[in-house]
Amino acid sequence: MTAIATGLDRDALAALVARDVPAGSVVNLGIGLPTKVSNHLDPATGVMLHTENGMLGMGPEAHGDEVDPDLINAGKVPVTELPGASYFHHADSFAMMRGGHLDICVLGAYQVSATGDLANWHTGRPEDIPAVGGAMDLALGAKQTFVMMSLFSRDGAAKIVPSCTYPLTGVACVSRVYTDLGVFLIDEEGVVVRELFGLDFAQVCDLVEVPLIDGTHH
Amino acid sequence: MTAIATGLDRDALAALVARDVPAGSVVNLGIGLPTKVSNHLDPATGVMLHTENGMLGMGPEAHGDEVDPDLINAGKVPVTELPGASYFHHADSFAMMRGGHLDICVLGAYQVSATGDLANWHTGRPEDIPAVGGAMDLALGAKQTFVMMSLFSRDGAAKIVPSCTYPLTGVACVSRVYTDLGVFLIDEEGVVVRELFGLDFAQVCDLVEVPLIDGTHH
Amino acid sequence: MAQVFQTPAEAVAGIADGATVMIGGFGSAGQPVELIEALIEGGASELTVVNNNAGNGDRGLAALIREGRVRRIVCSFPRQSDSWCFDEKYRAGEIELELVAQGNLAERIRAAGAGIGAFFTPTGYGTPLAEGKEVREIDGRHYVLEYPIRADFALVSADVADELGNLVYRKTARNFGPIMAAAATTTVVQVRRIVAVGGLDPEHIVTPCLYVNRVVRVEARTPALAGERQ
Amino acid sequence: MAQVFQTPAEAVAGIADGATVMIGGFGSAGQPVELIEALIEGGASELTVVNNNAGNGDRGLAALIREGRVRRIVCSFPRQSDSWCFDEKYRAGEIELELVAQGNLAERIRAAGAGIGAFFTPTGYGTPLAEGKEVREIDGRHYVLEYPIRADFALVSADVADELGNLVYRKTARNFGPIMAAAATTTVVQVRRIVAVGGLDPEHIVTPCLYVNRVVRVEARTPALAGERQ
Repeated sequence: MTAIATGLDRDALAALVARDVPAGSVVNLGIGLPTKVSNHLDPATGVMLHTENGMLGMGPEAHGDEVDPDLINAGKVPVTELPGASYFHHADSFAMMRGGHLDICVLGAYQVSATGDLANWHTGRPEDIPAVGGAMDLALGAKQTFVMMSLFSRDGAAKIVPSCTYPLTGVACVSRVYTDLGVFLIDEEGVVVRELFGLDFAQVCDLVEVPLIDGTHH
Repeated sequence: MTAIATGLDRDALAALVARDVPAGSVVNLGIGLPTKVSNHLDPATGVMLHTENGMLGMGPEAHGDEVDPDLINAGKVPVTELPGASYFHHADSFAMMRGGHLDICVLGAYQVSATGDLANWHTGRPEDIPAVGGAMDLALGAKQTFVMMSLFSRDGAAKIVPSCTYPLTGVACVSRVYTDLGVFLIDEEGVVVRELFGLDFAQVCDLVEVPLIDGTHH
Repeated sequence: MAQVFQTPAEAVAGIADGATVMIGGFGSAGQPVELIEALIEGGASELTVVNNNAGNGDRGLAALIREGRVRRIVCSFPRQSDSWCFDEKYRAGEIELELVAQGNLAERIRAAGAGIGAFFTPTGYGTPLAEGKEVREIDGRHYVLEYPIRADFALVSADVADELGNLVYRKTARNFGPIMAAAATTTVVQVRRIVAVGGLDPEHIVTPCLYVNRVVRVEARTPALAGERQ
Repeated sequence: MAQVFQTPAEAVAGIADGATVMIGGFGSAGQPVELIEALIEGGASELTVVNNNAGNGDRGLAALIREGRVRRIVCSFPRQSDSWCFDEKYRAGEIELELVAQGNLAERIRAAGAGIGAFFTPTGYGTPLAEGKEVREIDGRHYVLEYPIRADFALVSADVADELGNLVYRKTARNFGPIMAAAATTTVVQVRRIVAVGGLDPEHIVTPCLYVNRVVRVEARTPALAGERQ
């Protein structure tokens, strides 16, 4: 299914997420795919980016003379500082997450369950070295956790699943899943399909093992 | 016994405590009598004063034009700032106490028990309004807790007791008691009399209900 | 991020009867007197107030208590030489007191802002303030389990804000401001000065703007207030 | 209060085999490379190291691991594109890993410095990292009980110290420095500049000097280090 030509590419997906971030929100973008969302945020909306390593008001990636070894993001890439930024230590930075002070975080995922469980930090394979970083804190700390991922893995398995088979990052923490083929909202009623790209509701119900609610006509 | 003419007066007692504060110590002086210790600390020894309301490096009381409503001590008296001072919020200030980062605190007391229990915050009388402030945190947080008090209450009862009858501030937290009539060290062996003012060891043993060890000849 | 208001009355709008309100300050230092006065004018009653003290003299928190708006106060040090407004209500049985050791008060407020569900503190162990609470020995030391204190509103006084709500404080007036700002659903801050975004050094900001909802500038404190301090 | 030393070697003297050493930094930002190099030269082994990562490239913590001095590492994010020194030791079974979610790592270090015996955190609940740990539901939310992480030594990099040991940091190099400084018996800090007492604004000090035991000035980082960052 990942080969469907009309699915969104990574930049279009990032633009879609960026459009759904309300003006003035405080947002943390996880490393990898979610980082791309920043390219599509309109500075005029006043969205502020938080980075786990102790900064609110992070600007774009630094280049050339801007590069400062003391100013990096969670992915350890040199970044810049915007007016209104502030710095704080790690305990304060994670208190912001855990205390529910971030409006949105956007994370990548291996799997998301029908009840919003997230698996994104460890394959569970014995030969892989586990590394969790701030993923567990972000997943459950932000007011809303958005996931960005392809709907299907390379071997064709749906990544929205009845129950995660990968080791969990957090329980019942994901509220939205943005994929190349559709956007899924997870709430108390279940998994609602908000919109689809390149396939219809009946097709997605066939491909995903989770009961879906059709929200595409709202 | 409090009428013994040769007992130390309050200033002499404060000077005695000040002499026992090692150079470079971080010290918190409780409100009331302990505040007087600061008058006897030699600035050359580099002792730094901590005040619970968010400051390290507190200077003497402010007078005249120095008075700044934003700069007060724990007793809400205007004070001054010494070079090398720093400010911090209340959670950080009490983390310094609880985490064992103060070398010495000096507190007043109603009673101290033979095992170092402290009672200094509440008479327990129903008509009195209780107020604890930072006393419980200070008593158990500092590396050493010194008490300054008269050895006898106004009604003649010894204030070093087998077991406190007043409500406790902290358990087994006092290591030294400085009184007008003598200095008492509380350690695992018991209560050692370090020195006496105006009465001898036999006399103090008669007057205090706690077994005492004679340390006056060391 | 904060919205800037023109008057204290607008800044405290929406505080309902029965609300829990944290009020910054240690004695008068850092006490948001003008916000409290606006709260009194606003008429809210049956409040639970969290503050280190229970009012000094006749202004600010003392006046809120005198007016009978406070049903319950959570504090460490109510009894002071100038706490006559509280003393009268307390002796008349018209105000409920939850006495909390000052460090536990600060840490419980911090825990609320930091998403900690409960914590074991050594402070208060073996004292009347730990009665009925869960205790545990950990590595040979005795601890009491304490829970977070949250609020609907925090009223805080800071020195300077930028237009986003980033805050810096001044000297010992900082006290409870930073932790209360993080522990309330809505944080209202009075400042002496508001500067443009970028006007505060990012290294020096004490309260980042994500903790601040409303900011209002008030005139510098009147000398009268300092005079009232004991 | 701190003593000022002339060389990193003197500053790290006394770190014994088997010691627990916290090392500041997030990746290379704030990593006290010169102190770690002095630790390597000092010869201590069988160390337990607490750091967010497990070394980057070939310098600093990576070199300490490569030299076989680290028996056990407590960190949140060991696996990185440039963590080859750690990866090799780990796959060879020559280093023990305690993996801790980053916020729990920070809060456990903070708890050690703040005298908290244990705390209930929501982070990690229901995941493999909470296996075997005490859990509790409080007000409808699930928590895991976590304990403090203490150390014999903390090695920290700051920007400027005064002669008492008061510290300020620079940008995101602040990260773990302030909380590690408070959690160790002996805190050793390398700085780019030392100023006289009174040379730092009391409002801007991030780590008060009572947390700092030893300070040493090192030359500003070499550009090579920045070049090694991935």
